[in-house]
Amino acid sequence: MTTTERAAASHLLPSAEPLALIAADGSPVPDPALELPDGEVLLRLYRGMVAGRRFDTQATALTKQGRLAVYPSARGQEAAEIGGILALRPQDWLFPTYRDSMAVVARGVDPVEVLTLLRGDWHCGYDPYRANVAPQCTPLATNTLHAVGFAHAARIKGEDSVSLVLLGDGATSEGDTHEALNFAAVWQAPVVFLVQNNGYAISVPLAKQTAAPSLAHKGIGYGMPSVLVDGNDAAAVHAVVEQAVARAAAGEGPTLIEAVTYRVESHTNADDATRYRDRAEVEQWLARDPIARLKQYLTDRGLLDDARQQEIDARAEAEAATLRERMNVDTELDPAELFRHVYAEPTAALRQQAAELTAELTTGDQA
Amino acid sequence: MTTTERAAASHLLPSAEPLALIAADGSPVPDPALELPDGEVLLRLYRGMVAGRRFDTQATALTKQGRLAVYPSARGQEAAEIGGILALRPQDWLFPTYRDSMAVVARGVDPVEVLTLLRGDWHCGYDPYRANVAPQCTPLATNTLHAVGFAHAARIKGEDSVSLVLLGDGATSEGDTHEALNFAAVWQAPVVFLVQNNGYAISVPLAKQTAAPSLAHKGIGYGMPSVLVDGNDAAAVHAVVEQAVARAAAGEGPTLIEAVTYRVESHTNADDATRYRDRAEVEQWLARDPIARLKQYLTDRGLLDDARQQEIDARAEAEAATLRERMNVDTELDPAELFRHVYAEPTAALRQQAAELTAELTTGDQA
Amino acid sequence: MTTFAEAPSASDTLTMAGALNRALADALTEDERVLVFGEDVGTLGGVFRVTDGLAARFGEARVFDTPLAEAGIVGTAIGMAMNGLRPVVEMQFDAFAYPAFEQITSHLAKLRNRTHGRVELPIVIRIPYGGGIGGVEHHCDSSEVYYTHTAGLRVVTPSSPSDAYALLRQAIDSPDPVIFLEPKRRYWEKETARLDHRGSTLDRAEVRRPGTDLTLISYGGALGTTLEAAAAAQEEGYSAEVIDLRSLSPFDLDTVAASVRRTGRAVVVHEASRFCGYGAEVAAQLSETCFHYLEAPVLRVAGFDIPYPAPNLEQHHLPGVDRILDAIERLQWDDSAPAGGA
Amino acid sequence: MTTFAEAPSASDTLTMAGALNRALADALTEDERVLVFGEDVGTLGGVFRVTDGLAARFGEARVFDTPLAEAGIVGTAIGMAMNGLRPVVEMQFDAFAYPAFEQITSHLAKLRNRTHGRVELPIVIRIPYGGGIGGVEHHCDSSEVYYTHTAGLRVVTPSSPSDAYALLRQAIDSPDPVIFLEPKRRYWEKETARLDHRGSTLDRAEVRRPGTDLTLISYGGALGTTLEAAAAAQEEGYSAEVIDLRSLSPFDLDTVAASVRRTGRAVVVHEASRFCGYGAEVAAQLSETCFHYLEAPVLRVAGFDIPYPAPNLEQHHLPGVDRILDAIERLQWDDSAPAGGA
Ligand SMILES: Cc1ncc(C[n+]2csc(CCOP(=O)(O)OP(=O)(O)O)c2C)c(N)n1
Ligand SMILES: Cc1ncc(C[n+]2csc(CCOP(=O)(O)OP(=O)(O)O)c2C)c(N)n1
Ligand SMILES: [Mg+2]
Ligand SMILES: [Mg+2]
Repeated sequence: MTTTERAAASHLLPSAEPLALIAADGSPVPDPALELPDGEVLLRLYRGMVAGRRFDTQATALTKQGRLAVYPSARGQEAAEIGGILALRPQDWLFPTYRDSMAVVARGVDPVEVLTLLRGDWHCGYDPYRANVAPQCTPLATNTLHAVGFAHAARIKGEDSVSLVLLGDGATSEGDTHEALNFAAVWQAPVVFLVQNNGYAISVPLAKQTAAPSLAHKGIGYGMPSVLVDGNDAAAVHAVVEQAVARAAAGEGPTLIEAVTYRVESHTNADDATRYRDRAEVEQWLARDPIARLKQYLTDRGLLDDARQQEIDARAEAEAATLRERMNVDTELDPAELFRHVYAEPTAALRQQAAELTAELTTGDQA
Repeated sequence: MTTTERAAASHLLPSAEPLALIAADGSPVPDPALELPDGEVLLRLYRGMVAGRRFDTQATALTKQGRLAVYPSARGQEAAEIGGILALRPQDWLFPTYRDSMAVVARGVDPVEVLTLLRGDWHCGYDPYRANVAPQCTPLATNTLHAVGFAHAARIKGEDSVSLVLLGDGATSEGDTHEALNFAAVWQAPVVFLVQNNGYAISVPLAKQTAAPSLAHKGIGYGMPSVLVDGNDAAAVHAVVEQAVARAAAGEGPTLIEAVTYRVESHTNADDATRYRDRAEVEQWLARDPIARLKQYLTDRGLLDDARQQEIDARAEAEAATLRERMNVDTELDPAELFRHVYAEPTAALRQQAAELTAELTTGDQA
Repeated sequence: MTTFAEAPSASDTLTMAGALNRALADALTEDERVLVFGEDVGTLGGVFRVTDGLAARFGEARVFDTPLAEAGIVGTAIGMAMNGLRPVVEMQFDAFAYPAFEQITSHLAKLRNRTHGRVELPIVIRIPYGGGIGGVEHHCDSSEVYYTHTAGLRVVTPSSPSDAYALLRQAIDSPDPVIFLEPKRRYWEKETARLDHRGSTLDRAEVRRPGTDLTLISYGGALGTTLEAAAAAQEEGYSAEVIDLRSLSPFDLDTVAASVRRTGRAVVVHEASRFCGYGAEVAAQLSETCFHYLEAPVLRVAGFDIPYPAPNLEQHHLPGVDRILDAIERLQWDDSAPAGGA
Repeated sequence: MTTFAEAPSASDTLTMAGALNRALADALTEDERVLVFGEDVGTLGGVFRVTDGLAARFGEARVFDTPLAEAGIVGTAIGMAMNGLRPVVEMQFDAFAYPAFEQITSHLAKLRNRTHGRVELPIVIRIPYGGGIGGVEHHCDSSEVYYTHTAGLRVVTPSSPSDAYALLRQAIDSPDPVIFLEPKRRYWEKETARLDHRGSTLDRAEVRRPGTDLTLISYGGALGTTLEAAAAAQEEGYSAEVIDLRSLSPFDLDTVAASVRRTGRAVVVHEASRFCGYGAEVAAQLSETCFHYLEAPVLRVAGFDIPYPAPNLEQHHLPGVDRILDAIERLQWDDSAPAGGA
């Protein structure tokens, strides 16, 4: 086999090192094929990440106060969470996982509605059609197929809409991810796969998850271009996702993106990460903080000053305060809801069961 | 990204064109990395393919005589079917599909036992532990995982045994294939995946199955070396599988091999391939016949003369005649068997159901 | 997007496969949102020819082959339905729907409920099911209970060409996801079929033969056998009412209980294994709601509790006329002899 | 390969999670063929800590984390068992076993039968199941019927630490594949547990409380609630016998029917949805085999026919003591008042 032959398909391969536009120390990294987002976008990214982290901290605090049953933090992943979302156009769709509450909020969904699931009041608390966000998905990798189907339908209907699906490094091992990548490539569906490789699937490190040079190397096996990007560089994530969305919208098919990042907290508040990883590893990644990095860059260029920073912090703080307050209000749940949405019309059996429950609750009240 | 960086992982990529050692016209093709099997092996391959095809023709004839319920022919795939099997050592294991009866027979299993399934007498008719052959597998791709588990167990037990699993181009789309490739690579299990890409999954052509440059390009996404081989060149298939088995046995992990071949017949005798493909396409592939190719090579080199050919044909013919005769003998089935192997010991309910059936059959006899 | 074409109301001599094909064609004609896809359903027209000619007639964008992956088929159908389409997908055989089990139970069945009714999934999953055609292993499962036990799914199964047409049209029109089980051993039986779905409903059982002494309850592939058994029972003096459930979920208790209260005796007949089979639910509900009307326990005639057997043994597994007649004999007639009693 | 270590027979104050951990440790000690693997079962020790410490004690070759793929876990376990090992694998939660459904139904359940008994698959699939722990969606399914309806599988579920130990040891020793359902809401209840599995059997129900007026039949997570209900019923004058099924497949009809023939009344209690739930089979078998002994229909107290609800609504779904007492009241006592009757 000649080098030329091998090269034939190698445009589908990712770079060996993750693409970055801003280095960990805040200095710019020129890239021939990738344009640095303009100052306004960078500021939106920064604002989004600060608000995202504040939301995340607040949610974690709410678990301690018993106001949330459980919360999977995305701290440290803000560049991937926000960078991807802000690259979407209004008509595009997001297919998030349980970890991506921050992204869903950034997409414009009411945070209280977002937290309905983790608060335990219902499953999906928001209307997916309002901000074009599918329900947050717990069964791993299953959302990748929904995204592909949704995107393919958009194409059939002649609508200009791209689907962005989020998944974790662990989820790439599931059969559904494989089927989704394959369907997407065969159909040339307008879908973008954004893998947040945060190093762990609960306690299982990447090395036990795959032996591949990178997760992005999976793309070529589907005939899909793939990109390896520094997942702590919001500018790079944004640029890469924007390019992929543009490709998809232009009918050029799907893209697989791996964003290399790190889950700074435990898997959820119920998990204890010290059981399976060293503090030293966490420290290393804290030094690569996505917010500090972009802050440095913006400050160096005079795009961010103290006043602006204060305004950004204050707004994030105010949002968090509102969230806290609203989450402290007890919701009233109607048990009859249990039976209302199983089918378009409740069946006879469900009507009877609903009546039984009502009777039970009425008797209970009297007792 | 530099070319050097890209090259870092590219040793895992297959060649752009399928490897071949003997061209379609029977002339040798030198390959720097692959050794042509010696004359004795080539003759064994030839003999095996002739016998395999004769078996295949006989099985198809048996469907017409109502002696087999159904038969999926492997005609045209003899180089892949036989080339792979003859590269195995006695202690290795084979994990075949419904299409690979020919390979199972070549591995030494009694052909009548092999055809038990397709004759409708029972499911797997042979003892898997006698010739180290797992039951032929119908649910697509599920056998890939069994092969990986089996191979990993061999390693845990410290046994020198490699598993070879056969699957089709269609089966590569199933989630199980993905999970198997991934588990194998992470565990560095001694397993070889041999994909027989025969162009179709029933009626669905490869182009609707994948957009990849080749199926072998999937390997790199698991960190697994992969090989693209001419599936109509028994010498090349043998050499490639032998190399992969040696690698696996040496603890160097799994290999993904794609053998490009063609399903000359319909999917099974119940299918009608004229509904979805042109005769012209079939003709093209008939001209690349794997048996004619090796015959030409052997004859040109004086390794095969008329006498030897007659002996080979006569033996294949005799085997087919024996098979025909034995398949014409009606088997006697014991309905009580239905209940015997569901659990190690039949449950009380099964004992009762067996008794009911016996009573029914006894009454029926008296009526 | 819906096109309001003329409603078809032909009558024709048709097989069930033919009736299903007509139902798909009519649905594709009347509603642009309807799509048909799966393995080999395009150019080939399906391994049972149920989608024969549809790709040519409606184009590759609406009737097409997918890569070979069942979770992929159901999972992408869910995405398409979220985006306003109405996919009708095929699982090639019963046991080959199992790779899609997670998508079916965790998403298809639950998404409406999870979203408080905001996301609707009007998807039909067609599954040729059951035995009796000499199929080899994994091609003959009666998998209905896996679906009927899953809240949020509708599960229906026709027993005749006319009903196949009506049920499939209604399934496609339904706002709920429907598991559409096609009894493959009835695919080729002919009937002068009325192709009309307006008069019928998706979730009612139907009395296929009136009777007074006992009620036989069945569905799908076993219904024909049950009707034969009823005819044979008549010869022996038992007047058997035969009910075709059609809808397995929801279960039409009203129709069935009304009959059993009249007859006082009931036998449920199905191919699926008995243990935790569908008949258990029917028996449990009838025992509970008709307790004081029952002259004998509700009996079940079902497949044995074994993996589906190889072709040459399947006749022993499938409930046949004799086994149904035996069950009828066991309905404790001694105390209250029927009309022409035993 | 088996090492014959001393059999453990300690008694200790233990949780069910602790008892299961001990069972795994003892099995790993006694039989070198035993392996434990799954998602997060290695270093972390499982999300419920059932495998805590095992990787450190027995080494990464025998207790290890896999890539995140359930079909992969079960499928490779099948291959390992074919090669003479005895895998004990974990599905992290009930609904996350669904991706493995094809491997379970089409291979795990059938391979012995398919090969005429030549291939044995002594595999245990541990599945933490059911609700009551405030888990969010997909973490609370009671999926037992999907397995009990599948011939070839054994399905068991313990209700106490002692029984968890005994059942798991027996499951690991069994030559058949066993679906081992762990009622996660009972994981942390303590008991002075006897760790011994010699006296017990894998497939027998046990009477947990003797009684004379009626029989309550339950298993797994609902058993504790059922015992509470029996105690409360006693106050109201009903003497309820409580049977813990332990083995759901096979079903120990003998033990249950013997009780019901004595008491004449029965209620089945489980968390799973009622429709085609396990209780249907129990009710159907009791109605058939105890017809002339029954003073009232066999009643079912079960989860509603809905997807498992969100945490803050689950108390309405789960059968509680009151709902069981209500069912007892409905057992038609008027004609034959019980001892201290209603
Ligand atoms: C099908 C399935 N199996 C198992 C789980 C349990 N589970 C929840 S999160 C998780 C780890 C996921 O890791 P990854 O995909 O890397 O995402 P991350 O949590 O790191 O964002 C597991 C095993 C699940 N939700 N779904
Ligand atoms: C899980 C599953 N889905 C569907 C089928 C039905 N089926 C049998 S063979 C086949 C095509 C397989 O194509 P390929 O893998 O290329 O193998 P080939 O038949 O060409 O050898 C299909 C769809 C099956 N056996 N298993
Ligand atoms: Mg992760
Ligand atoms: Mg093929």
